[in-house]
Amino acid sequence: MLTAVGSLTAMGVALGGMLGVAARLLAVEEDPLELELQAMLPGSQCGQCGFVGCAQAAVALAKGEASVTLCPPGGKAVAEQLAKRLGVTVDLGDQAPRLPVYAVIDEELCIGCTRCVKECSVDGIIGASKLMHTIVAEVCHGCSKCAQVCPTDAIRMVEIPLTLAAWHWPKPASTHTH
Amino acid sequence: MNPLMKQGTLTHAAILGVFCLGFGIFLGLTELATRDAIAARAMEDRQNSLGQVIPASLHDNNPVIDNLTMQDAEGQNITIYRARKAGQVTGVAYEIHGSGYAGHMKFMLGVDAEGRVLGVRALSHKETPGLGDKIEIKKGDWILQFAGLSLGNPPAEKWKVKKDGGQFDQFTGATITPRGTVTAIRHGLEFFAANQAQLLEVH
Amino acid sequence: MQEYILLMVGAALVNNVILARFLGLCSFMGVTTRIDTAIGMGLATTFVITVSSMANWGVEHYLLVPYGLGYLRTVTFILVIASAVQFTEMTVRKVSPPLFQMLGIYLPLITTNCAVLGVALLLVEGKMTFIAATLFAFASSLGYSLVMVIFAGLRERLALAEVPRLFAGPPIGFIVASLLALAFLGFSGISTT
Amino acid sequence: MATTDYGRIIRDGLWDNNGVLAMLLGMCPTMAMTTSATNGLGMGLATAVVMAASNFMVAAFRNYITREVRIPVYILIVAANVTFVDLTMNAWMHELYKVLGLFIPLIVSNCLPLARLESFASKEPILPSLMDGIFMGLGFTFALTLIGAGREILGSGTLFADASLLLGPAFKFMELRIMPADMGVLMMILPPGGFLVTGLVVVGKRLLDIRAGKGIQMAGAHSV
Amino acid sequence: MKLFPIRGGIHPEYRKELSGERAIEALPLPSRLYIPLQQHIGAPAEILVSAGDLVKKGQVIARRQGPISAHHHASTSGRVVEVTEIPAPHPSGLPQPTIVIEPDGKDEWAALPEPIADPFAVAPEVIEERVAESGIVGMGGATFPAAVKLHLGIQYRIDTLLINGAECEPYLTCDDRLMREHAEAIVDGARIMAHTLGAPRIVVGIEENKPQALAAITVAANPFPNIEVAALPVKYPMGSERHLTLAITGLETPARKLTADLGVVVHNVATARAVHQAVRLGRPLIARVVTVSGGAMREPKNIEAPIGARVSDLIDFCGGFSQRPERIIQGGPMMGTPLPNLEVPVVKGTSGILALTADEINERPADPCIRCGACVNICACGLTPVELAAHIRHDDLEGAAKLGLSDCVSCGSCSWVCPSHIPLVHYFNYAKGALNARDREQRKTERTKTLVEANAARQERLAAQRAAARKPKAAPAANEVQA
Amino acid sequence: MIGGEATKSGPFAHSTNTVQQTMFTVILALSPATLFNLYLFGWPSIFLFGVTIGACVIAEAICLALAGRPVTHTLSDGSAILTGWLLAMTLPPWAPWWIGVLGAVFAIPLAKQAFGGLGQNLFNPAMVARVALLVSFPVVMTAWIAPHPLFSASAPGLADSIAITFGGQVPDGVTAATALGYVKTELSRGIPVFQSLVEYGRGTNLTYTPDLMDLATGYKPGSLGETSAILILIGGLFLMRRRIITWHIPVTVLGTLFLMGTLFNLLDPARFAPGLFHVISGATFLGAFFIATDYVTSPVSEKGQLIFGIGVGLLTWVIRTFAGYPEGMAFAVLLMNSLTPIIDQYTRPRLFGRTRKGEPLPLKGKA
Ligand SMILES: Cc1cc2nc3c(=O)[nH]c(=O)nc-3n(C[C@H](O)[C@H](O)[C@H](O)COP(=O)(O)O)c2cc1C
Ligand SMILES: Cc1cc2nc3c(=O)[nH]c(=O)nc-3n(C[C@H](O)[C@H](O)[C@H](O)COP(=O)(O)O)c2cc1C
Ligand SMILES: Cc1cc2nc3c(=O)[nH]c(=O)nc-3n(C[C@H](O)[C@H](O)[C@H](O)COP(=O)(O)O)c2cc1C
Ligand SMILES: Cc1cc2nc3c(=O)[nH]c(=O)nc-3n(C[C@H](O)[C@H](O)[C@H](O)CO)c2cc1C
Ligand code: SF4
Ligand code: SF4
Ligand code: SF4
Ligand code: SF4
Ligand code: FES
Repeated sequence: MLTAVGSLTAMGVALGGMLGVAARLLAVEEDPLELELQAMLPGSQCGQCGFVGCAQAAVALAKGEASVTLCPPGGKAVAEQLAKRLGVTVDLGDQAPRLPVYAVIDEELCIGCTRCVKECSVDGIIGASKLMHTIVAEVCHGCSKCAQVCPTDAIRMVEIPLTLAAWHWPKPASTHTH
Repeated sequence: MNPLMKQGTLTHAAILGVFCLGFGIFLGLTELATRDAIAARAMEDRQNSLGQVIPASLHDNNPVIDNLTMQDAEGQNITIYRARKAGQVTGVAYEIHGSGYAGHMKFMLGVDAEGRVLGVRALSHKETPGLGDKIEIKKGDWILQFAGLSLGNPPAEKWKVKKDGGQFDQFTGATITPRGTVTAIRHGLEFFAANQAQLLEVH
Repeated sequence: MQEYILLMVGAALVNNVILARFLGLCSFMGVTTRIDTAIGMGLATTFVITVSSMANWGVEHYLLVPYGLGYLRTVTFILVIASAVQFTEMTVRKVSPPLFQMLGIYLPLITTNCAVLGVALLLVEGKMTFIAATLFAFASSLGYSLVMVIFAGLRERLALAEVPRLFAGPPIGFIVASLLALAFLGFSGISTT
Repeated sequence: MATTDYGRIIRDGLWDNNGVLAMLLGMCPTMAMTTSATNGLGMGLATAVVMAASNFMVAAFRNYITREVRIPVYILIVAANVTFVDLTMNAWMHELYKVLGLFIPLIVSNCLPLARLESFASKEPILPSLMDGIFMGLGFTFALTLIGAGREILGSGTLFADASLLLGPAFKFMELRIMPADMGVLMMILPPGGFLVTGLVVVGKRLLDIRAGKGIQMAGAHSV
Repeated sequence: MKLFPIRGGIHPEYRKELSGERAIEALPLPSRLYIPLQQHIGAPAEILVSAGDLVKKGQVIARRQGPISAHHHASTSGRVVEVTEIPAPHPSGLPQPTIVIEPDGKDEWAALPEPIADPFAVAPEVIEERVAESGIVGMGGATFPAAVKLHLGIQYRIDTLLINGAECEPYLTCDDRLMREHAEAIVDGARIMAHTLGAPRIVVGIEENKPQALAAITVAANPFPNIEVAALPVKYPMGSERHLTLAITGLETPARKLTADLGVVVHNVATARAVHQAVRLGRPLIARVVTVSGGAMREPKNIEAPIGARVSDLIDFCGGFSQRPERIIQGGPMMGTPLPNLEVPVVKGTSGILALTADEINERPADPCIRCGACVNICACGLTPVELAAHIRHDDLEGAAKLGLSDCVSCGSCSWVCPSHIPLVHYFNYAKGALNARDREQRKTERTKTLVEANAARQERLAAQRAAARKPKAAPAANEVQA
Repeated sequence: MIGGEATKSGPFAHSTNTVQQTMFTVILALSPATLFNLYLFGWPSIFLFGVTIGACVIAEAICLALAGRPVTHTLSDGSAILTGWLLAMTLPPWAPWWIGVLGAVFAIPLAKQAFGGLGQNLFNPAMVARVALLVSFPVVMTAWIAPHPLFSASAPGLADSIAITFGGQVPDGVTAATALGYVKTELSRGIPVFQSLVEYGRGTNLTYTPDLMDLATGYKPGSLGETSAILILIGGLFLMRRRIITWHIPVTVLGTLFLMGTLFNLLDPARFAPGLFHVISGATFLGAFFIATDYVTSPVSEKGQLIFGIGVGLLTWVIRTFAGYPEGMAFAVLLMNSLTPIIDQYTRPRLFGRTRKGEPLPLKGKA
């Protein structure tokens, strides 16, 4: 009985000590996951995901509180990247593909208020105060923030047309029916 | 080194140590409480298995305690349990081994002073359920046919399964297990024959 | 020599830890979605099983048996295993960071892998010598790794098959394991003594 | 959890989040001890006792256990409880003890108790933890008995054979013979049958869940 | 000549006899010509004419833009009716800017550049320039601007020019006819190209099933000791650039490298003839030989058609359909693409127009893959199509990419051989396209990110400046605190 | 399609191969051996053969219907018939009807349809069924009988045959050991292999004795698929000619088995049977030509098939020689099936222009 208690206690102390040492030696720094995730997001801080910006979105993602499909500007590419990093699977097939859009300013309606210019995080809107503004279609990433602030609703979001270069074959229908 | 670290280490060691101490005591007490019961169970197990191969009428001692250790033909230690009545050794029991289809088989063999089988029981085996496990008393009375037989009865060339020209039935579709069993019993009896004097010797 | 070979074949194939003895099944069902992972888990487990079985052999023969502490076997063995795992983790991290990268994540899983404790208990039951015990432990864990890797290969292909929804995931995994165990029954009857 | 939903704990343990059928934990005893319904029942009950006691203890001590040593302490607690069960069964339920043999000690590394300690008992108060231990344990027992029954019926044609050894002579009535002797599909009590019947039972659970409109949960891609 | 084996390959039903014995006929001038701005790999050409302009035959109407692009010329004289968007000869049927010319029937040549009297005496750059001015693109299928490829002689040491007369696609006989009827022009074009590339050796590779072409080229090449003719075993896809190079030189082109890295440049026979015409006659590429064939075609023919003629014009010239075609495709049956309609024009890369019957296509609903391994054994690129398709079906495009999706030349052999009729190549085409789209999206995201950063940096700078402007005195104080 | 966007990419030419044609060619190749054996074992074997195939087809139909997939189209691919056919060829010819039915249950729902049907299964369905039956009913599954050719004096009548197949009443004295089984049991009691081989040939201790001529023609006890090696071989060569199978698997299976047998037989003829004996007995030929070659469960690349064949040969020899079962072909096939995905992964062909590791080839000596 005494040997039993003694030897067990001794082992416990030894093991506890070892673990204590181990815990110290092997302490891991803060999880760099958030930073990594943040790097994957577009960084336009547009807020479409429902978070204040990309950093918060990354925090939520890291905690598993947000879906990898949260970021509309990032689209499928970002969702897949996130999914891969987080080791989750997403069925992007079911997700209705959000057609890429860009913003167009109706020249008739624009009063040159420059509010949209300040909204645009990619400097995609050109034009001086009081003059008509235009949007560089190649640069616009379709966040639609400018459209939201435009006082005359001069900004429309337009689908990017499909070109020969962008077209590709659709996925063949599955041979299995279940 | 960092004092914090030392403290942490000690804390952890202490926590685990305390738990070990606590559970050590807990288990020690449990063991104390169950020790006798477990020993009694172990004794019962032994007696049970011996009881099946040595009829109670043959002895007035406790064969489990009345044992001696000998070496068999291969030099392995075997424990011999002896049944005595009025001081005379009336029978002995010991473990015998055989190899079956799926490996090692262990039996307890009881032999009376004349070298006749008192009884055989399988103690452990890995034979296939439904096939080879018919050597168990629970699954059939095949094993009972050995009672009363001895080395000369049947004659040595009949101490085989029928398939090998002997007198013992094999099970349908499973010859290996009975063959191993028959061989093991025969070897057991040969051991008795070789060591009869020593086995029956009264101290 | 021959008896050692038979012992090892028996431990690895005939009485395979996973398919015949039913040990380590949680990791078998859990960490076999990819071959690399299964290889990692196999390596880590092989190491831990071998080392901790050696240690436990010592504990059994120099502590438990001499002092009649058989009833503490479970407790001491599992403590030894936990420390072996921790120890492995520390040494591997120190000695070979790349290896740690590969094995590190599996180590915590191994403490609760029945195969480790199971093999140690089998050793005690079998009353083996130190060498036999070490070989047995090593061969058992090789058998474990082999089946892990095979199963992972099968599951990688399964992931590309059109398994009906009702069976997808664990059920088909069990069925595959069942058929694998069926195939391994072919080794039964190989005499290992 | 402000108010504890005991109904939830019970439902989770017995069915929804069943340790074997949904979480795929504790697979080793599930396979090894289900050659008959009686064995499954016995193993399940032994595990349930250990789980209840361990959950209770961990919940009671949870504030004194630091993160670093929690796994060893949990294991120690489980191991101690297992040894307790082992000794008492050996002493007072000897027949069953002989059947369950090697697998009593292995409750220690059965992933299920440890998983519940990690994910439930280390966070919740004593009473819910105890309940969780009991009902997870009973759910485990249920699953093992079910699988055992399936294997036993198919494999040897009986049901609850030797139940009286486990539960006492009063339960002799449970011992049924479903098919004539020698009609069993031997494979079912061999290792392949263990995996097969478990797989089919999981499919059965899915079918019931679908019928109840719950849909398939794809659980069990990982352990612990 | 010693040849080297290539892995895999198939032997489809060739059906070259349908049009093989029909000499090349010129297409009567159609009522309208539709000349798209993009008939080649690279940037679309820049338009030089507008509606109402009168153009002459051979006049440049669209100019190349950027390093990889090609001129386009008026195929006949007439008036530009409009510049509009019409469906491209492309499976998507997407509209594409196209110049529509109404021929005036006079077929009057514009002022052509002077023929180069002795091309072997001029600098390679001169030839390159002429080829570029003539709008020549590779006519073997890839439509890569030929001048760019001729420029390779500057960067690499080229020792062999391979002239690709394999024509391994079933049905097609345009190269065969060209070689039979214009062997000398081809040999001359090849010599000019070899000179331009600085290649001492020329090998013309022709599959053995074209004995007359082999004979014709052998005769034409006879005077030139540096030209060899290789009779290639009949095996699809022998005509693929890399496989041809392997078969003839024994050199295997490393992935992501060009055959030029091995000192080999491959050109099609029609390209050689076009070069001959441009150099010796000053004529730009305004017409090409098209095989019009297929079981549903009443009268299969080899037609020399002006670029811009509509497919329906060619079909009418062949007497229309003899039965309802299951599909009309452009190119050969193995690598060709379905046409969106019959009003699309013939372009520089159109080698064939095939009207195929259901029996010829022999397409069936896909069955599950039985893992027969046929696709693996016949893939000339060493791919495992069965695995690739499985990954793609499960949306694991990266997995497919890892298995070498990008190395697939879309030869179609695997789909052809598959007993389960799984549309393997369709899976690969889809996956390649989807991966490209993903890359484009990724690049856009990257660019957006840099722009956002630039914007943020500017905002910060502005804010700092404003702050500095507002309280110039606070600034030193802040500095002090920091110090 | 003329007009509008095209929905299907090329190629627009396809070979005439179909799954259906493949399967029925295999069936054709099996027919000579099957007919001979049905003649050899008479009505009971014909009944069992019919029951087994029928059960497989019905099982497949039920599974397809439950899965909501086209029943007639998929059934017509012939794979279920082939599975049933091959299973029937590996059963003891006079086994009771329920063996065939239960076999179908193992083969089709369990080993095939649970995985998603044709092409998706990881293990050979017929072999899964055979092994499951063997393990579950070792007695029934090892009850071989001596040949009782149709219309011969010893052949059971129709009524007796019905009693045999549907009543399970096999008359006494008709069973006979197969050569493999005989050698194995004799060895287990210490009779050297060469001696038992001679005894088997002479018929000592046996109710039925095939002479050498019988062994060659297949007039001997065994399953439908194992007696006549010659007819199986002819079928196999026919399949090779029709390019349904290639030489890789059959040759390596036979070769490895022969080599192992010969080698060890030279070392110790008392313990190990000769190579030729291994090759001509048991299911060697059926396994090598028809079972190990099953596309679905063997590697796709030729190199993989070589490894697979060597593995099957080796494991068959190991199991026959050391393990409890006299015949190891079925187990060997299943074991190698389990390795197929891994073999496939490591035997992919080298990509054109790349090294084995997938890196682009280095440019040699050119600038
Ligand atoms: C799954 C399986 C289990 C077996 N188990 C046993 C067994 O427990 N005992 C045995 O003697 N033979 C066993 N056998 C061996 C065979 O039944 C073997 O053919 C038989 O023993 C040979 O003897 P026979 O002459 O009676 O057929 C087993 C075979 C199989 C397939
Ligand atoms: C400088 C240079 C770069 C080229 N780059 C490519 C390329 O990136 N992709 C490509 O398909 N062809 C490229 N080519 C053209 C190839 O050499 C070849 O003509 C073309 O791939 C068509 O071959 P195919 O029809 O066999 O695919 C390039 C040619 C030159 C001269
Ligand atoms: C599968 C395949 C088959 C091809 N077959 C031919 C062919 O038969 N004849 C040919 O000229 N080009 C063929 N090509 C195109 C050649 O690879 C290469 O692009 C062409 O010969 C280069 O010549 P060009 O630039 O003059 O067109 C084939 C390409 C591929 C991918
Ligand atoms: C050459 C060849 C051999 C085959 N062998 C088998 C076999 O051994 N067992 C079987 O169940 N099916 C066999 N099949 C049929 C088919 O592949 C089988 O039903 C699939 O395994 C079911 O997915 C074979 C088919 C072919 C073409
Ligand atoms: S939607 Fe995307 S880009 Fe916009 S803030 Fe959220 S994460 Fe950033
Ligand atoms: S939508 Fe407007 S604000 Fe957003 S990127 Fe485009 S132009 Fe800028
Ligand atoms: S050819 Fe078709 S059926 Fe055969 S392996 Fe390839 S994809 Fe599968
Ligand atoms: S299409 Fe691609 S994968 Fe198919 S055979 Fe040709 S190169 Fe190979
Ligand atoms: S119970 Fe989980 S590994 Fe054994």
